[in-house]
Amino acid sequence: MRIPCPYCGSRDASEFAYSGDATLPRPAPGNADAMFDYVYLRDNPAGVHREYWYHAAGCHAWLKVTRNVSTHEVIDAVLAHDEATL
Amino acid sequence: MSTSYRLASGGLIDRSRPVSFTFDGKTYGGYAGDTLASALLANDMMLVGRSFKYHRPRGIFSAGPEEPNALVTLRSGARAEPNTKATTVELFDGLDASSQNCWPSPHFDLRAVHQLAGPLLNAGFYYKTFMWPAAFWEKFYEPAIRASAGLGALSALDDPDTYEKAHAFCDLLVIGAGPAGLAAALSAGRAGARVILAEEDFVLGGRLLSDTTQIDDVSAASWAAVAEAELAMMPHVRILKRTAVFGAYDGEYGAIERVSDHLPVPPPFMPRQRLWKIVAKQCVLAAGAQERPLVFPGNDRPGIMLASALRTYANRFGVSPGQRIAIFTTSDDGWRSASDLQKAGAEIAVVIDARAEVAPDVRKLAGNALQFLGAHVSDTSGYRRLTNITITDSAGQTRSVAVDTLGVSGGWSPSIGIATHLGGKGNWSEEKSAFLCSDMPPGMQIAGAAAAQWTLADALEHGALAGAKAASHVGLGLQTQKPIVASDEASGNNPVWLFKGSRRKAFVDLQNDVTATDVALAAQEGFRSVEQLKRYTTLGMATDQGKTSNVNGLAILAGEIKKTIAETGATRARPPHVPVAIGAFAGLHTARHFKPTRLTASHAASAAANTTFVEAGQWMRAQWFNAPGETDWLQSVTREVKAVRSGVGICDVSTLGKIALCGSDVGTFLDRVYINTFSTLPVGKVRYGVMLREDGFVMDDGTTARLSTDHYVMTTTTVNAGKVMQHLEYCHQVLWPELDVQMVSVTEQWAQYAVAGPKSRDLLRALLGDAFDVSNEAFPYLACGEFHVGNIPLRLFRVSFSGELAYEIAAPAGHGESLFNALMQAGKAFDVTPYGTEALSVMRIEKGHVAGSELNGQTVARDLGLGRMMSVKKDYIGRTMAAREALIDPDQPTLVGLRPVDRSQRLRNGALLFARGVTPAPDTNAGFITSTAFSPGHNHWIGLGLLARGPERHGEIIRAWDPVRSGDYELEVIDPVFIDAEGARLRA
Amino acid sequence: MLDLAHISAFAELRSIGDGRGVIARERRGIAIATVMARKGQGAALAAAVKEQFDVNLPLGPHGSGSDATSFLGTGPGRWLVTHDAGTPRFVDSLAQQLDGLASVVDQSDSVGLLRLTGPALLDVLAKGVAIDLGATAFPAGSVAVTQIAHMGVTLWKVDEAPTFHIAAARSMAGSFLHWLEASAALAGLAVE
Amino acid sequence: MRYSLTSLFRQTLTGHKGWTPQWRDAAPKAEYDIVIVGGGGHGLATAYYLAKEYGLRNIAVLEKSWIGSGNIGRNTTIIRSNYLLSENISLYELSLKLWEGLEQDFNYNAMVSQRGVLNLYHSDGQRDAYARRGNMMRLNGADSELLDRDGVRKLYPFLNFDAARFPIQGGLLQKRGGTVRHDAVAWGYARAASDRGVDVIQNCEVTGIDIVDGRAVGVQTSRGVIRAKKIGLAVAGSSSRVAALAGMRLPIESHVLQAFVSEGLKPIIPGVITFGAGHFYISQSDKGGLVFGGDIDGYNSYAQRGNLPVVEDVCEGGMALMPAIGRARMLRNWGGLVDMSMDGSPIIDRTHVKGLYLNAGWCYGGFKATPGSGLVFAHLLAKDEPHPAANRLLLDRFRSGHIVDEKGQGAQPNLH
Ligand SMILES: Cc1cc2nc3c(=O)[nH]c(=O)nc-3n(C[C@H](O)[C@H](O)[C@H](O)COP(=O)(O)OP(=O)(O)OC[C@H]3O[C@@H](n4cnc5c(N)ncnc54)[C@H](O)[C@@H]3O)c2cc1C
Ligand SMILES: NC(=O)c1ccc[n+]([C@@H]2O[C@H](COP(=O)([O-])OP(=O)(O)OC[C@H]3O[C@@H](n4cnc5c(N)ncnc54)[C@H](O)[C@@H]3O)[C@@H](O)[C@H]2O)c1
Ligand SMILES: Cc1cc2nc3c(=O)[nH]c(=O)nc-3n(C[C@H](O)[C@H](O)[C@H](O)COP(=O)(O)O)c2cc1C
Ligand SMILES: [Zn+2]
Repeated sequence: MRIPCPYCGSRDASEFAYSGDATLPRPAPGNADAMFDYVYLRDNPAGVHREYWYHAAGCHAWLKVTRNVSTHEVIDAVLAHDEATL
Repeated sequence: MSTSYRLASGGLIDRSRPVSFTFDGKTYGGYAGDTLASALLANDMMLVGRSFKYHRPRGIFSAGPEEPNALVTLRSGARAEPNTKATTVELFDGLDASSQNCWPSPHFDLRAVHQLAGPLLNAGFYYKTFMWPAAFWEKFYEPAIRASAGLGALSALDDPDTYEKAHAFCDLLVIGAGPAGLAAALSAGRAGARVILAEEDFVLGGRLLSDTTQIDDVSAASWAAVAEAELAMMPHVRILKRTAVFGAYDGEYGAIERVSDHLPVPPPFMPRQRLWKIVAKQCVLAAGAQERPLVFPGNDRPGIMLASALRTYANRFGVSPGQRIAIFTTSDDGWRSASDLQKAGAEIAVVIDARAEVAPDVRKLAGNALQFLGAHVSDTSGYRRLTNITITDSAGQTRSVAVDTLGVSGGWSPSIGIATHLGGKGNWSEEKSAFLCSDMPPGMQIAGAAAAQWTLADALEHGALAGAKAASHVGLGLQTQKPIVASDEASGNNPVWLFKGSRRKAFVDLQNDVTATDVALAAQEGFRSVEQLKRYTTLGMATDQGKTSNVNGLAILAGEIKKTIAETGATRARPPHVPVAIGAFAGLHTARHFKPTRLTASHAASAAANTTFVEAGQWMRAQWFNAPGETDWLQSVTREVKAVRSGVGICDVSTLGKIALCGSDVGTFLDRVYINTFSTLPVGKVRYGVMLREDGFVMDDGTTARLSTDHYVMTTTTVNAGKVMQHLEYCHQVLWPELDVQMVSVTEQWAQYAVAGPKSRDLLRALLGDAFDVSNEAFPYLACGEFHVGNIPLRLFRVSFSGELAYEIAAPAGHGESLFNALMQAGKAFDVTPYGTEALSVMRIEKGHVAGSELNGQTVARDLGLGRMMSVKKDYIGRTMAAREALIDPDQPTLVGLRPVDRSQRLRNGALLFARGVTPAPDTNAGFITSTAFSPGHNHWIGLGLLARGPERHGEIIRAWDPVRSGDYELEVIDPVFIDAEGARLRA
Repeated sequence: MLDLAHISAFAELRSIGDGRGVIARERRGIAIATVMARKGQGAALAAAVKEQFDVNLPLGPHGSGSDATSFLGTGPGRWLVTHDAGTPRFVDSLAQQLDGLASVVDQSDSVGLLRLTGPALLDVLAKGVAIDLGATAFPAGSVAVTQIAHMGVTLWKVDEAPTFHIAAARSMAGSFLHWLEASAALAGLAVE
Repeated sequence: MRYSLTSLFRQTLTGHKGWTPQWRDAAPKAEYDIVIVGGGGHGLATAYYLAKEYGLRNIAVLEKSWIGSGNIGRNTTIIRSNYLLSENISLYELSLKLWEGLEQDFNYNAMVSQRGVLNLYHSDGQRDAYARRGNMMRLNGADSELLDRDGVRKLYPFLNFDAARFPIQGGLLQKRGGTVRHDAVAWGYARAASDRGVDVIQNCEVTGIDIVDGRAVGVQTSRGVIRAKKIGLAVAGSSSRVAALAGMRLPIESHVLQAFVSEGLKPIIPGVITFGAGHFYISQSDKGGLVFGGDIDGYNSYAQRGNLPVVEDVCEGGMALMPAIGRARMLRNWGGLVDMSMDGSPIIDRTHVKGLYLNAGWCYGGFKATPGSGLVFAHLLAKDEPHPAANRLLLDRFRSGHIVDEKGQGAQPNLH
């Protein structure tokens, strides 16, 4: 699987570390219910999935990758940093 | 060197280069350009092995990678290579092969008695029996079954050869260099595309090498040679011979190049095989087609083989596999084989065609051979080689014909396996009577026989088109090309496979001995999905993956369950398309080179001092230093600990993760990732910190120093360095991008040594002189500083893991060895002792510091006695989840110190803890011992443990239970700090 | 006074095999720093680099340099700066020059540096690097932070000879050389 | 028909004409007392034990494809109970005991073969962790032995002892561990359940769960609506998708785990070996194939196939541990959808919907649990309360923090 790192270009997925669902915002401190959802519950859809990949062996950027988890087609990748500052 | 089966002339072998080889210990001759199979056939060696289950004699069946029968063990000793298909082995001088799965020989095999039990050993018989008595399965039945498992044997010796991996990038990958593949490569190559042409054979040409057709008025084989020459001239085209593409994966193809398999042993520095990982924008699958055999009683005798293979042996290798040959076909293609064989000088006795009508000009191809239309072969005889076939003619009359060879031709199956690897399916085409693929991997086209474009002209035309289309996809213009001219006729497929006749077994899968009756029985027993059929009968699961048997098997199933083939479908193809040596996937990463080795700057100096090293992640660390006369590790470690506690010792701690954190918001950032506060840390100071995962459990600990207002250095544990870096980057980039924080790992930059013990200050003073004031006043406990010696920057930290007065001094790693030596030199006056990780560990246990065995990912800060560090004034990662019921439960095991009631008792990590007098049971288990050490100061073993309500139990006597090491003893629970509880030594 | 000699990372580099398929040389005495833009200072940093070094700070994975100093893009807002003129305390002065605009961290000893060239170089690098290093996809000046045989490396193409500079972690120098020797021996690894 | 050597002989004499389908190919009825969704090992075993142990009859197993098509038909067949935490050992040990009598119980030879499972250790830290684990196993009634290097060498002399990057120091051996012919488990349970009246319905995909007033009353399927008093979900890798039909989000991600088989070879590896310094484990099937595997690919996937980097990683582990397999050829490589839970341990519980029960989160290790999981799930369905051997594998543990995290990796499924 090749991930188009917005900084480095097309790279093998083995250069990245994966950490799953990227659609969940971190809840405000102290909200135990919301934090429980955030830490433990996942939609885990069988189709298009937004997910975090960390370019550990490359530029060290955290990416938000849009990928179809049923076909492994990588649709898009952006820097999480850019999205976070929007 | 002429043998009876080698034709007098013809073929693409090099008759000027005779080659000698041995098979089962006997020496034979062949020619350069032969395969092992063609050379064996030339030497009248048809029978080369035995089948898996019944140990029936089996002969060479094909001329390619679809071979089910002719599996041999190539080479011997550590280089022995079991289950090698003789049909794909390129003959070389000195080749040494032997038969397998038979004893004493393929001609006389004792296990052939299995055949007598044949009727009993049908599909799935073992699921129905061998159940009583229960203990007999492992003692008796299974060992017997396992004894007959497998075909060839591994040597059990380490593979002496090397493998390597390589990456390649191209516009177009062409899989297969038959006419379709060559035409595709030519048109894309001429358009300027970067092309890789991969061909598993050692000669390019595919079926062109086996056929006598003409292209552009030259022989097909010559055309292939000319095409190869043109491609070889193009700098942007790479031809990979002996390279099979074995799989399509997401974004890349896998291919295996047999770099030196055709040589007796790999020359120096040459790998045996190379694993290619090919990233291709476009792909043309031109893998050709495989001829289908026919299923009829007695169809497995040596001498019965694919008709097209007979043609290959005659045309390409100048070998006629038999003296008197019959052809049994269901399409025109069988007649072509007959014609070519006759032309090559072989005797065709009879051609049998299942079709009632065959065009006259096709029938002419058989010359003066007997011809039967609407007929089939209904029985055969001959044990070690075919002697007779029985023909049932259109009127139902039978007659026997004496032949030693029967070519069977059931039409062709396109080789679409690779096109389905990413989940595409084969769809049955009624028109082509074959499975075609529609849902290919992105960028893939299929051309030639793999797309059921049967004629040579079609293969060339569609191959060229596919190549041009691929080029245009990557933006390269189509140039008009002279069409390649060939004229031949399609032979088409006909949907017939199974013929009735005698009661003899009719084999579908020759290697796994699956018969037509087995298929029927499976259907009868309810295994109605092809996948269930496969698993119940093992059809298609052998080393050939059913390349010649799958279509026939599922067609027979479809017939049994009264469904169409389209409804029944095919089993899923999986990589590797051809079996690939496991060593090739490992490349260089075997044995010692499995993972990189990281060495610290003091490694060489330490090694010179007779040091035992230990793996710490990828690092090698000094575990202890063996002094002369020491015979036991505990002796060395005890000496090191005593030396530190009474004088001074040096330990390389460079492997700890070090992260530089810069920017104006680092303090805020650290407050959010650590449970304690860092924004208040003054410049020039160090603080111990603990960070949690978001789920509230402890992730890592370490000290962080503030070198200047905007510059901190964090240390992490050795094993968690990467994980912490990733976590911090996540926190910054994803959670708090608004903070002015920059971070980078500096683990590699700094060599760092702990200088510990009451004389450590004296040593540093001697070393540094005026360069830095190390007095307690100027540089108190938890101070840090940077200074230069000459132009070399050095760092000093007053931190202690041992509990003694201690420092850590760091220099750029290139100066690390000199610094280590300088420390040792300066320390001579103080009797300095280098110490390793064991002594380090003993001292941290004595001091009650937690480490890896307590920071095991299952503990919270409170469990480690660090609960009070959890700030209540701020939010930090993990805080909310750390408040969950179970994480604040006082019954959770908590850190304690432990000492044996019987002081001579050795403690061991992993022993379980129980209250005194209770019976060990899951619900009475109160914890376990996490760390143990022999404390030289106390002169007995001590330990740390996690114990339920531990802190309340100081003074209690508890039970340690360690059945895996036969341990059962009493411990006293005490405070985890065994030395200097007030910390006076630290601050001295 | 304390005398701390320096040992280079690739002191063990040696020739293997026949031929000069790959020609290698260790680059010694190079000052190296990681330069990371401070929050919101990207443009100002670029301007400062332009002014003080006459270098267009690359925004992507490319290198650009003047005289002895090169800026190699290794990540968003992050550069590896190399300096081979032997200026004492180069990294300290760089930090001062960019004060307030970038955080500068000394990495001079964190990696070993090799200069590699030779007719077989691309084929040899292909045995480790999963990136298209051909002239179109990776023209001279391109930089990649990637891995070879499970080891992190930074490499950049100096010219189309081709010549590459490659930086590998100091602690893994031995393992890196094992990879290089194993991969280049057939074509011949010659050390200059 | 009862299977025995006698019945086999008798059939042989009559040309095997009398064998009947091993399980009835049932068509769905309008209503069942209990509907089990998922015809994998767990679903079929659950139905069998419901019928056998809890006397229920009106049961259907709904399978969207053919039975055995899921992970039961694609796992590396290892059974063991060598876990660290009592919550897990109790269930897996119950399961191991059931394996030991399974074939006689359900009259099918599933080739349960206790040839031993050996987990190697390569460092003192690992040894200590295995000592603790071995002790925990003994505490929970399982067998375990801690071997040193020589003990391992005696069992497996051809391992790489002398030129290793991470030398073998010893191993934790569970002699009662071993392998089972995986497909036969599905067929055996299907046959035995079918014989007890369970409808095994293939090609019947559940596409909706009907809930009325907070109670599940039936399922929508590709073969129509089926009413049910109770519904048990045992769909492994599809757990999140099916639970979503009832409006649930689970602490689960679906990942791909690959497995490999070599060409058939003469026996060389008697038991099961797990490398402790890389991702590699191996055994040899009765047919002679080396069956091996490693880590999950590490990204969410429903594709039932993985990629080359993990293939390489696994083979590198193999070549580090036993360079003697270098010349054995990989024959086939496939993947399965594993339901990775947030703490790496399974979930067997009621749900917020009355009458809807969940059996999920088996990660890469649920094959060995098949009989145990079937029994405890049957218990839960029949009695509406957890079986004592699985009473701490409940859904609310994530909220309360009583998580069952063997590896201490936290809420990161791909690290378990
Ligand atoms: C490669 C691999 C190796 C493994 N190795 C081991 C091992 O060595 N030891 C071990 O203990 N475990 C192993 N496992 C794990 C083990 O196989 C699984 O945990 C276990 O099989 C899961 O339970 P199951 O058998 O019920 O699952 P499955 O067989 O997957 O059953 C679930 C069934 O539900 C069906 N289904 C899904 N959705 C629907 C729907 N909507 N309607 C109807 N039906 C539906 C599916 O088609 C499937 O048949 C391995 C797994 C894999 C993939
Ligand atoms: N008349 C008929 O009915 C009929 C039927 C089938 C084939 N043919 C003849 O076969 C030829 C078809 O041409 P074609 O080019 O499609 O097929 P081909 O069989 O000539 O060539 C395919 C080539 O692909 C190679 N190959 C297969 N799988 C590979 C892999 N995974 N990796 C690398 N190489 C691989 C094979 O070794 C072979 O050289 C024509 O000559 C045609 O006349 C005719
Ligand atoms: C324990 C085990 C042994 C296997 N042995 C073989 C084998 O000898 N030959 C074979 O072709 N496949 C073998 N397979 C793989 C199956 O063919 C198949 O790939 C696997 O069950 C997954 O199914 P799928 O590939 O159809 O998705 C084996 C699978 C398992 C689980
Ligand atoms: Zn990147």
